[in-house]
Amino acid sequence: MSADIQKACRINIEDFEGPLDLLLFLIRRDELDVITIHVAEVADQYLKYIREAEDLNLDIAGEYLVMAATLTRMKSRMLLPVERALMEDTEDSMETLMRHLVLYKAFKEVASDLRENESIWRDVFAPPGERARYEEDITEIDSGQTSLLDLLIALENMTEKNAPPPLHRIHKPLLSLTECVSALDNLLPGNATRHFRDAIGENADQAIVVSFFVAVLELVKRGWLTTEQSYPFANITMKRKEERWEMNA
Amino acid sequence: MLDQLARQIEALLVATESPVTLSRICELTGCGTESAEQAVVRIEAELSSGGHAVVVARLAGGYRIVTDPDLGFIVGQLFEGKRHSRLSRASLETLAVIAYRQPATRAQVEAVRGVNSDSAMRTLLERDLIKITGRQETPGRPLLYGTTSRFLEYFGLSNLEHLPRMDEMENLLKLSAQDIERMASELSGEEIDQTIQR
Amino acid sequence: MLDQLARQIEALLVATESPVTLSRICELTGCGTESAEQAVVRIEAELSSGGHAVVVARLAGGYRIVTDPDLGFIVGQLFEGKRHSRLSRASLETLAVIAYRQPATRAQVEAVRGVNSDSAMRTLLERDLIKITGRQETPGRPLLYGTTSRFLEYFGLSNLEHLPRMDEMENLLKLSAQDIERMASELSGEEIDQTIQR
Repeated sequence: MSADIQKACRINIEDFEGPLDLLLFLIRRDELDVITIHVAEVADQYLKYIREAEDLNLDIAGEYLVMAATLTRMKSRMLLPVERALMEDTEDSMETLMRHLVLYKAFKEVASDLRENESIWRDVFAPPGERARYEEDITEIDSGQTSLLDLLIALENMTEKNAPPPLHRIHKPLLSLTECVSALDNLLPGNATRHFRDAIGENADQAIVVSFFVAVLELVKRGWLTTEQSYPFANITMKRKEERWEMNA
Repeated sequence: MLDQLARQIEALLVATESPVTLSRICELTGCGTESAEQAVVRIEAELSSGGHAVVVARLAGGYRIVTDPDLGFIVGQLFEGKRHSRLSRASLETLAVIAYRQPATRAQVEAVRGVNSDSAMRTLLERDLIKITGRQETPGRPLLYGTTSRFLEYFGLSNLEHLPRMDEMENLLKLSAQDIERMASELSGEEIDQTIQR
Repeated sequence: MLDQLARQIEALLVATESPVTLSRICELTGCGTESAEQAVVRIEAELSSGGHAVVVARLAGGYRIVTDPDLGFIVGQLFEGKRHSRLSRASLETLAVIAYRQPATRAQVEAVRGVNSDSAMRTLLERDLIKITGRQETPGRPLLYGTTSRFLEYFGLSNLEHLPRMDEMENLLKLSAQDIERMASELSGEEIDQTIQR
């Protein structure tokens, strides 16, 4: 491995925030000046680096490859004899790239200033405020306390799987009399006795309880079933009277 | 002039969200119970000799620094009239449906949200974030609701078209494509009408 | 020893939940702007001569009393686990572009940075450091983003003019405004084409 390759390998593509960041790094490393830099030089450096990264099977974001293509095109046009118009075009795009680099470099510097501010102000703590001590009960809302993002998140939450299903699905329909009677038919074999709540299940919801209760009343009316309740709200004991229940009869 | 230990404790008592116990103070500053107690006394003395607006309150087994109750007449005004609380989730959901569907009926809102939205809608009406815009010409002629200019102001929008579109929300909210599709169909008229007809 | 006006103002700066503007201080205490400013100076002097753990911070267009940064190592322990992580470099760069360019579109941010900035923008929205401010009246009507007052507080800035290197950046942005627009429209143009192809 040549010294150059070793140098290239030591830098990791993950450390860069994109092709501009990488370009700036290469320019600084080789002590070139952003303003007067020769595009062919940078292009070579950049392409070499990208090739190294590819050889290492690193995942290279598309932006890096677009930049590589741009640099290659600029370089080739400069080396080949081309028409004057094309030449000017290339000079223009080089100039634009350099301006872009200067701009990006400035923002990078600002970002690092902000990083400094962040590290100071992370160590600053404000008192929690004394609203709880003083707040009045009847109060109005103030602008800007809820952000648009809250609104969007609310929309998003409605689509989450844990969101309650629509109203019409929550209320299970009452079971039909026939359905309940046939279920009870199975639940009360022979002349066994059984508690109402046990028969339909402790966790049955209101709709189910009501449906079965109506069915029991119907069966009692027909004399096919007797019920006993020792005191109000106590469990109801059911006992089968008739062997065959023929609802349509 | 406060010494370093007293300064550290003062900082804790100012910044804390709930009273700090003596043992917590000792744990965080690495001092003993007695030194901590004495430091609190020094803080109190320094605050009072400087004529400061705060006092050390001994509450619920702990300490914290709060404004002197005799300044309540000034401090209370800070919190008068305005509530900085955010809208509840129910209100936000309701508002979101109305904003994107307007004009919308209560039934349409409830079809999307899947729950009764009476009280959320009342709150939004009271807070002037939604208004009645007319009646739908369908059986029962239900009331139609839309958002108000207060709504725009509240969310810092200059007009309704500035509400992010559904496709933009995908970028904003990391939603799966499936979620977006479902939401979009839920918010489009046909689906809601079908739900109601059922 | 603080006078009555300074005491009242100190109470406000301790009890508040967000920075209090000078005009609000005047409104609540009934004093003039100049007296209020002088009183704040007296508060600062008294706090410092007493060796107290707090300072007056000028943040987001107002004042509030906060703990001295040099005590962060002690106070931070109270909030362990609750503190946000530091912003990533991508987020900081994105935030810088939005702060100086605001209102800015996502395409403009990406044009300057040269990389996709979706997830950085999402983080910033989630952390309430940027917000949607409207739409740009250009084809596609992209959403516009700006910084929040939380942004100013987070970086300890009293207002947007106090952003680092303001003059330098303003000049630079003026010079490259055209470049940015061109690159941004290329970016959003590309995106649209891709979407259509799919």
